[in-house]
Amino acid sequence: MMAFKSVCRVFYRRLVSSAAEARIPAAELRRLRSAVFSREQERQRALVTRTEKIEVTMQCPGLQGSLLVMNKGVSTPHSCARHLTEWHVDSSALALVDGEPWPMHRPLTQSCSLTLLTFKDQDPVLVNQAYWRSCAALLGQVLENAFKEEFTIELLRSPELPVTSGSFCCDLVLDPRLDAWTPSEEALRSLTRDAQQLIHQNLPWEPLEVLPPVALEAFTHSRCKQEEVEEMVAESPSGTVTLYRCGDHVLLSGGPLWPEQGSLIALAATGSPRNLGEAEEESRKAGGATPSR
Amino acid sequence: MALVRRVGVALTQILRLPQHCTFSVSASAAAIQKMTRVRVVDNSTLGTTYHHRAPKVIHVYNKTGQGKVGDRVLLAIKGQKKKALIVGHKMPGDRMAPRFDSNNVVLIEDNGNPTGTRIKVPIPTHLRKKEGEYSKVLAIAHRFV
Amino acid sequence: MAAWGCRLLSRGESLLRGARFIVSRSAPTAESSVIGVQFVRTIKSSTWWDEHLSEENSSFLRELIPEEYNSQTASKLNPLKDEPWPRHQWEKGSSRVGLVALKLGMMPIWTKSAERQVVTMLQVLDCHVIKYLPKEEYDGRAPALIVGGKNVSPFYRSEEDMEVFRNAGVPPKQKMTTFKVSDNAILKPGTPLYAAHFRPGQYVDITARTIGKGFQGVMKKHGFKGQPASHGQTKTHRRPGASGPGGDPAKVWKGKKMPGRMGNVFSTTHGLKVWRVNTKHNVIYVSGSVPGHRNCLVKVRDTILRKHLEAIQNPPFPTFFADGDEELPEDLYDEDLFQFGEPSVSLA
Amino acid sequence: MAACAWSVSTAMCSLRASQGKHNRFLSTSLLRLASGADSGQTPKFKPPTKPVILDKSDTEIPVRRFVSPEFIPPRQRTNPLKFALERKDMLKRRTMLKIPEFYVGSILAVTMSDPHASEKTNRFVGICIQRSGNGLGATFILIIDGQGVEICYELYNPRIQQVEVLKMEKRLDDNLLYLRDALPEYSTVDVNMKPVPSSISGEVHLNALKVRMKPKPWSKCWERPKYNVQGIRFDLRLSPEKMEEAQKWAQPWLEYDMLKEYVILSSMEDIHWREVQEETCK
Amino acid sequence: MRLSLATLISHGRVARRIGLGPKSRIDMLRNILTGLVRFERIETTRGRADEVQFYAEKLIDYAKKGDTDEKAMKMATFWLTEKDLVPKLFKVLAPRYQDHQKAYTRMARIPNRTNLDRAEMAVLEYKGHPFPPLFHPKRDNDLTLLNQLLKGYREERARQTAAKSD
Repeated sequence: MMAFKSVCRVFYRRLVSSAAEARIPAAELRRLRSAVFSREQERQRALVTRTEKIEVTMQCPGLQGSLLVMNKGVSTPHSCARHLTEWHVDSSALALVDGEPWPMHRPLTQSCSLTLLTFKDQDPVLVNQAYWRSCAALLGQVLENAFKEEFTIELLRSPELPVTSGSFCCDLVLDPRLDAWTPSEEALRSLTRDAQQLIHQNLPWEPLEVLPPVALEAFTHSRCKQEEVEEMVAESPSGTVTLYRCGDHVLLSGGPLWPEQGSLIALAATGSPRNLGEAEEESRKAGGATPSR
Repeated sequence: MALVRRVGVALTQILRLPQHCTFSVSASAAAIQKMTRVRVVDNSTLGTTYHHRAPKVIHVYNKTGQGKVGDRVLLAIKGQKKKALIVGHKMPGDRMAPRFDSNNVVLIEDNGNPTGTRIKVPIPTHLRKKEGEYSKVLAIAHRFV
Repeated sequence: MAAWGCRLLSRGESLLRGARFIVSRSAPTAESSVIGVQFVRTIKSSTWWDEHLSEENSSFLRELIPEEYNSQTASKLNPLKDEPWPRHQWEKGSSRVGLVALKLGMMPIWTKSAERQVVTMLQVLDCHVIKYLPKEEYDGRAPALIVGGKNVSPFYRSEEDMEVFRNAGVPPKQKMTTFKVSDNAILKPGTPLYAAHFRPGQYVDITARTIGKGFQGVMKKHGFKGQPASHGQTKTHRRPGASGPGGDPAKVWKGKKMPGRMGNVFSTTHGLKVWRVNTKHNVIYVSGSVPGHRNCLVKVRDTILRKHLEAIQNPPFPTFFADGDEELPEDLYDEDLFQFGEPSVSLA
Repeated sequence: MAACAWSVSTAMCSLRASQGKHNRFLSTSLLRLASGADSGQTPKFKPPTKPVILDKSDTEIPVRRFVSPEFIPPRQRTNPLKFALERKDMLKRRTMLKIPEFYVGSILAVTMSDPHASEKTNRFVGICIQRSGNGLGATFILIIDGQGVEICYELYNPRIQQVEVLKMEKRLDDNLLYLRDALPEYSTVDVNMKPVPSSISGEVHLNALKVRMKPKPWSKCWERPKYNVQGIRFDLRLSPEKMEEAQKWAQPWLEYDMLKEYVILSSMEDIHWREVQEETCK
Repeated sequence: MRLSLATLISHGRVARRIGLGPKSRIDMLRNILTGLVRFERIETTRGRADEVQFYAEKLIDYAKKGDTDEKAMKMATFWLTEKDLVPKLFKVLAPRYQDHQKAYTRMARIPNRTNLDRAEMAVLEYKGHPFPPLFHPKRDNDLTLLNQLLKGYREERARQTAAKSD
């Protein structure tokens, strides 16, 4: 489909690199962040020592008032769906816990009412937004892995664009040596290929709610990310941030993502400069992405 | 007297009418080949005088046996064997080239000179490709299409 | 003047290289991504500039040259892990890849001498290189490229097929063909191929599956003469007649032409001339008829006929790249071809 | 004075451009007028508006719309791109060669270059008996009698140098191939015929001529319902019994079989009409 | 392109051979079409329903030209064997589909016939009839992702064309 353009904005912002900041290879960085994530996940799991039961009231059409008795801190909306039917497992993209959007794989913490949202709902706006965010996150992951080891890449916070704009964005800070580099057709093709292969791997996005120090530890080597964590902490009422991990790529997200990457199909990146009214110098990657559900 | 004149007029009309087609020539799909009835279009005495048997092709001098414009044929005409040159046929040829309503030939001698002195009908211009061989035939033609 | 500029530049580059060398020597462990000012000593090793240029000009050049250098290198730089494959030059005897094209139909064209020619229009539709087979995997003698044309639905495809397409990063294709190429003509999987790969004046061979005619007798299938219509024939008019000698061999030779299924087999027509190429719609106009029905996918490649090989002079090699330097007009014509915008021909 | 002469001459030009056939007479009179203005020393106001008004009244009548039949794509499963590309070439050719509107039954004169003809061009005058083919392969056949000669012309062949319509009219049938079997007087045309003027608006003149045929055999059985020939006087050649017999081949239901219809949408015609107009106006 | 017979039929290139010949085929279709116009929903074999569907649509196309149109009247009188239906066609059905461009009929498959043979059966109906519906059509709402993306594209195209025409 011609119109769906994913946009990746590449900021040519020169990083004032301090001499103290030793450059760490990207693979090492990824491993480090993943390790912090795993450690925190282990810690949080260890906190649940005794199974407590909570009552989950289903609000889906056709399931009104059904009551599920689940385990506190262990059960996720996904496990609720597994108690229902295969259709629910396959088609649910997002959960609504007490009216709040909730990732499918995040454990429930108290008795609540649960709505499973699908792509074909009466009002799929939330799901669409989550899908668009997931696409941007995937593009970021592709871009982070695509560059050679000697170039440093910093992902920034992805701006949220409306679905009707037909494009999603992914900001990143490029190595200053790449100031004059513009992605060629071939480079865009290889990005597309990487994205398709990543989609085929069908990795889940594991959510984890952490306190700011942990997030800051994970992003020790990136000042942009640390700033971003601080911003997000200031925004969120609970004072926590949500980290997502996909493979060994750890990212921050402003909202819930879809459960798996496999549900995106056919994401393609092609270069087409388009002005959305922002003054910054940017190059864009346009592509198509359609959901499988 | 008047009756005689009227009959005469009718007769001349009848005689003039079949000038276009004195007899039924062969069907248009077929090229000129052996046993094709043809029409002699020059003013040689052999071709113009009436005979009860129409002139027929009894041989085509080329390798395919299918005569086209510019090919030589052997005619059986009035009990004689006579060479002739095809100057038009019913079979459609190339586009942008004329197609005629009858299979027209011009009687020629063995050396390529025409027997008659005038050709009554139009001649296709692409016969001029063979100008060297049949320049005398082309010289007695007075209309080209 | 130009030579002068070049010389200046080359001097500047050597200067810059020297400077960078010093940088890396002074800070070998932590290479800064910026040419860090604090590491660079002001070196006065080159005296040429001091001699011949004013101070302002030399400082200006000092600023200008890194920029130039940067733009020259960066434009050719590929920061992605996925490196582009090297492109080689055309040599005599190298064989290029071909295309998969869709047969649109036929139309007439005229040459400058107003001769009518019939051409077949072939549209190159979503044609991509799918896979590269090295020598060892193919036949041990030459490498091969698998090329696919016309995008189709990804459903109803086996997982193995999808794997191939995923590795190339292209949607699944309806038709895939293999082209034997020379070592210098290999292309990276995922490269799109365009109609401008072929140029007017050259000759191509076209392979496709012929139209199936069903079960046919020998007269239609092999052009046998049949038997006479009359003269005492009984039930024998279109039959093959004798099928072989009796007596000594007392058998029918293998390969005897018999009635059977006609058509629906692959056949190749050799040496069709390319008259015209439309680069906007990717349409190739080749002379004469091409096997296969309308809207079928055919395989087009450079001809193997020796007498037409000279016509292939310096073609786009290894293929035509849309982002290359070459700007093509919408229509490429053979020089003998009458273009419809010209006035009528007058033949002398 | 000079301005006045200029205005007269421009008016003349506009007249000449728009008036087509009748311009000769009017323009000469105007020329005389203009010369008179030159010689006469009194620069009185000349009303150049009069011919302009005439022009306006001419242009106000809607021009007859005619889309050449080869622009209509045939009913088949070919990629429309093929026809679009072909139409583009046809329009390009039409910028160089003016192909006028003509119908089967019109009398045409075609000039084509011919390497074998004297003067290297060949002019042929005849009745158009058939238009066939679509796209660049469009053909029409002219027939002339005396010695029956017909030529099948390719409309877009670069050898064609000029196509003029000597007499614009339609006949009762869309295909006049039966003129081959008709008496020669019906297909005989005067070679030195002067063009008959016809208006570019309103309906085309219909010539309801019925021809008399030569005796049978004919090239086709024209009396059969398949051909649906209107323009032959069958009563002169065939007995009522024969005509009755020909009805054995009738298939009256075919007329009502909507599956067989190929509806050429008026929108399709509109598009082609606009295409041609745009291209010729360029 | 050479198509199989099934594809040819589905593309309307050839007609099924029904009845005892071409004339018989048209007569049979006439009878079925007359029944369809009278009852607005009929049950027949699948092949016949498929053939009649085309003619039923075309007949409405003609009817929309109005009863003053000569060709339309000729077609109506030929295809409706019971002449009292001609006014119904022009006065009831044609106004009903005034806003529609095509697809005036609907065909649905039903279980095979069991009493006579195992022929495949179908229901053919004119849309907008007073009977209870055969099935409820389902359509995604316009907030789904694809619809939203297409909406965005549509608006952008509209803006582009507006900018171009200015």
